[in-house]
Amino acid sequence: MIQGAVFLVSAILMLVVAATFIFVALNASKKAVAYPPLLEKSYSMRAKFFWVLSIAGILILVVTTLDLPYAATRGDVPGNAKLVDVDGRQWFWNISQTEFEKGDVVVFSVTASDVTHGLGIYGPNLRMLNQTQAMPGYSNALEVTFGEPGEYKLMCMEYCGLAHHAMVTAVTVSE
Amino acid sequence: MSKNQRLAAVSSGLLILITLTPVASQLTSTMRGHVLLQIPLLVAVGIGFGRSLAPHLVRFLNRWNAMGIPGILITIFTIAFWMIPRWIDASLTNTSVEWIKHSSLVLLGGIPLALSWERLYPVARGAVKIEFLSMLFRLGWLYLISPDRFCNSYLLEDQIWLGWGMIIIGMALTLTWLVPVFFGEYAPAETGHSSPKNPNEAPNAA
Amino acid sequence: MNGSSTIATIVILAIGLSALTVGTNGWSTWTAEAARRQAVVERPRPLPAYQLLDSRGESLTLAQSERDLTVVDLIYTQCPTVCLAMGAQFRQLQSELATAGLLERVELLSVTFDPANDDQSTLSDYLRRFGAVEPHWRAARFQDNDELAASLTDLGVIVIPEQSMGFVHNAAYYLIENGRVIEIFDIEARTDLFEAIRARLAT
Amino acid sequence: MTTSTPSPLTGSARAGILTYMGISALVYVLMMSLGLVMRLTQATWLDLPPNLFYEVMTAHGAGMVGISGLAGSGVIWYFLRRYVDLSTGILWANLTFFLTGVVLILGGIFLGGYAGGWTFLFPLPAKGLGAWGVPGAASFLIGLLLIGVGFLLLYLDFARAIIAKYGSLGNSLGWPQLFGGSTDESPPAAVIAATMVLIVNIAGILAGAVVLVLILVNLFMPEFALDPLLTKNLTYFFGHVFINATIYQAVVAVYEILPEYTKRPWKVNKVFLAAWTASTVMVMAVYPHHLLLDFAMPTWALVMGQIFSYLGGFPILVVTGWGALTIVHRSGIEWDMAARLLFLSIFGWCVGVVPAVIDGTIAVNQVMHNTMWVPGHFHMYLIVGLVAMLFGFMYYLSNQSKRTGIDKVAFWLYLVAGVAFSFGFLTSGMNSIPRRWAVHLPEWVSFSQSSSAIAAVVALAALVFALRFLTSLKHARTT
Repeated sequence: MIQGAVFLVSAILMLVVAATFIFVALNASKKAVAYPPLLEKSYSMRAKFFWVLSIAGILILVVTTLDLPYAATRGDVPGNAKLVDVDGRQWFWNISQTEFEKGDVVVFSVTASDVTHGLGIYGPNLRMLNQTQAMPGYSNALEVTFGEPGEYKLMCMEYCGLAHHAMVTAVTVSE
Repeated sequence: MSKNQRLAAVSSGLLILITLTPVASQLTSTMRGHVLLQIPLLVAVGIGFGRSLAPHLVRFLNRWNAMGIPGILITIFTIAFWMIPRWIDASLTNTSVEWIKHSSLVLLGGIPLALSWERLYPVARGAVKIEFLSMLFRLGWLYLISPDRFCNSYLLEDQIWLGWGMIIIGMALTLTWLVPVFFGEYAPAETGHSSPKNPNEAPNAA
Repeated sequence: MNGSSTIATIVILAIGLSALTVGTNGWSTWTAEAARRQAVVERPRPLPAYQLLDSRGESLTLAQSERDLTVVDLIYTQCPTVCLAMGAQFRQLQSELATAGLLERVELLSVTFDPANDDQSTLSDYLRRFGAVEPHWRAARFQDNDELAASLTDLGVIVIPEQSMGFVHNAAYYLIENGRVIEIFDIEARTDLFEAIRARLAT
Repeated sequence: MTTSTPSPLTGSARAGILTYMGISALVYVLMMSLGLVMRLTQATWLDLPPNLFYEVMTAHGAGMVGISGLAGSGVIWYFLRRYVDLSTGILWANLTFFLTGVVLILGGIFLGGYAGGWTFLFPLPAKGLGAWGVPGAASFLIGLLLIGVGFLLLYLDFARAIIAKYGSLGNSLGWPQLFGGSTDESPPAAVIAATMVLIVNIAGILAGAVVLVLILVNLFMPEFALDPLLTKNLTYFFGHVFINATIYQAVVAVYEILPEYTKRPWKVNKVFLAAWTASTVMVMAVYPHHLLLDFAMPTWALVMGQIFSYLGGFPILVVTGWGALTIVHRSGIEWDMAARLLFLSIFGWCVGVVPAVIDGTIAVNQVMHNTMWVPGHFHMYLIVGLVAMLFGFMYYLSNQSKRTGIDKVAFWLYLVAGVAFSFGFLTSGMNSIPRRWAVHLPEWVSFSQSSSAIAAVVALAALVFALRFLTSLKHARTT
């Protein structure tokens, strides 16, 4: 599950930052050493740090942008996909189809009629599978594969007024 | 002919050209010509007159124009008034409104601007510039999205032209004003509040 | 800031804000079109007794009508855009009035401002095209071009000749009572117009 | 040219800075309490109706962003005046506009019922559906406009003063040293930071002024239908720049105070100059990372959003974070309250960047954005970063930096609870809990319950900091 991995990676990186700060904090009030040699050493370490960060950044950037979620919106819809219209309104969803079968590839064509909403699709385990913005005058195509049977919730992810939190509906996926 | 007289003569010539000759109807035949050329030219004529006023008159007016604030307010109100579509339309169908427009843009738009700009505190000058830019962007955007014609005398297509014109002029002005701020080399001031005279703050800039 | 400049600033602010307030009728009227409509509501405008000729050759004037109310729209029959919409709206209005039993009391009048092209038979075609029920809905033309021009100016209508589209004009419905324009409606505001007619005839 | 010549901080300038910081301290505690109220509601321990919850949410957001702007500008004004000749009148004018704006905003929210969020996402302000009408929304938007006018005057005064001394903004960003091979001494860090901030904030305020007025026009004349996506671009440009600039102002306190404590200079070298020039561009270019879910945006703009999100981390981590670590390491620094909080703040900034950069990755954004992950990132960055920085500056300013027992306790509570509170959001985000929901699903309530308890500790610690500052104003520095 991507959320768990994201959390883990973040936590590790944050721990690395924390460890560095704790190390320096513990050593800070020790007897002062001369600054220029320390600075020189620090600068050379920083140069290495910079390169590590740059190369890692570029690699991650390339890998993560190889597959962007915008293809369906640009017209590249998989041939077997079921097309479903979703229209967000204060405060409910209009969906053209609510019954699906396991393994269905669904492309939601998402728009809104009044204000900006956000459509988040949640799996039976209440984890988000995918989301997009629902905006008046625009249509975003959101591709989701229903891998397992159960109830999938559609929730509003963009604040849209007083019943924003009640803007929840469900579709069912059968075996 | 002194410099002042020359300036006054040039301004008078320009005024005659844009109000009394066939150029006048040419300028107002389109909305873009009306708003982006005729109105600024009338203000420019006023700036020309304002800069050629006799020194003793300027001294007298300055007593009523501390830090240029009253003067710039007159200019702002005058220009704001002539941005109201209703009165742009009226100046085309009603000759007396037309003459009021011409004279007020020269006398209340341009002249106070010339007399006040240099006297404004630099912060106020900057604020006027920023507000002027945002006015161009706001009006330009409104003209582009308006479902109706603002002026009965002009076509919707013309209005869209004007919208783009305002936005492009706004961007060009932004760049024009930014370049000297970033790359200019103003003599550093020796002390205190004697702010240096900046080339980007010439009175005709607004 | 010295005293005289402070006074000047206050006076300028007062005059400037007043000018903007008055110039927009209290921040409400930004366009000439809005001003024209508001002025009519405040001061109903009498119409001169110019002679018009309708599609059947009968003469009439805007100043006089046998009916309680007259609704006028200005058209030209070759219009590709807005007049088509107005024609369709007029047809709707006609059927709404008929349903409400008010058609006998209201005259619908389409007046052309293009008499060069719109003669009697063209106007008949126009009425037929939109399913006009005569004599409730009539179409007419000015006989005198100067009178047409004067009327347009009087009503605040500005017609701009335009190459591809023929003419562009500020289209609207004029509600006339006793020879005076009492209200002007946007062409999208048919429902408002109908409600206004019903309210007037109810009293 | 760059020597520090601290003119004494006296009279109305001193009163001005103390007022800025005093108001900020109070408002932070107040806004934290509003945050606590929201968490308690989500925890079902407080029975707040949704309309009130969303009003509180709007006030919390607008209040935090606004007061961070005010406090940040107070910090940078205090240090910038050591190098250039600032106008005290403008300092007060900004405060006047600010407070007037606050009155209108609070009136719009709590009298007018406006609960459209501080981001006033078009066309929501016009569509309250009975909860609020035109007056509430208009009052809120006009309040924001007034606050923008005040800040505009302040930043124009920065520009005036800096240009008067350095000749141009290029010079005050150190471009001759960076690009032109000039060997003159670079401008001091405070001047460089002030230049960056005035550039991005004037641009942001210009965008905000355009979009706010047009939303107002739309409120009164709905026939002017703005394009929601274009409006969103401008709104996020304005909002992102403004909230980001707060910490770029406050960080000057770190640049100025840590060298004083460690007796080591914070060198302005080419890397430092390059980092700040790059930040100037990136802070303005990075906002599309708020729009990664707007598939209708051009793909290149969205990919640029991810690229700039990544790049944006560099100057902070490589220059400011690394610099702070270096200057403090083995310096024999005395860990008084100011030093502690400032050091903590740099940690908070660096650590808050991590979840932000990760959310800026399109693939992650798909499942993490608009969940609690996002408030997780910015609460880390604001509580442990910015607000710690500001309280550190307040301890320094009030000359009460020697720590007492209660200070010590408050510091550790603030640190631990601040980090834990932010992690509460991050774990909620991992569990896909949406942000900005007045009522949570039963499965989610336990997260809010633990967070509520922790939030109370954060607010309590901040209250100690605030009271310590407010009760010692008369001892405040005069330089």
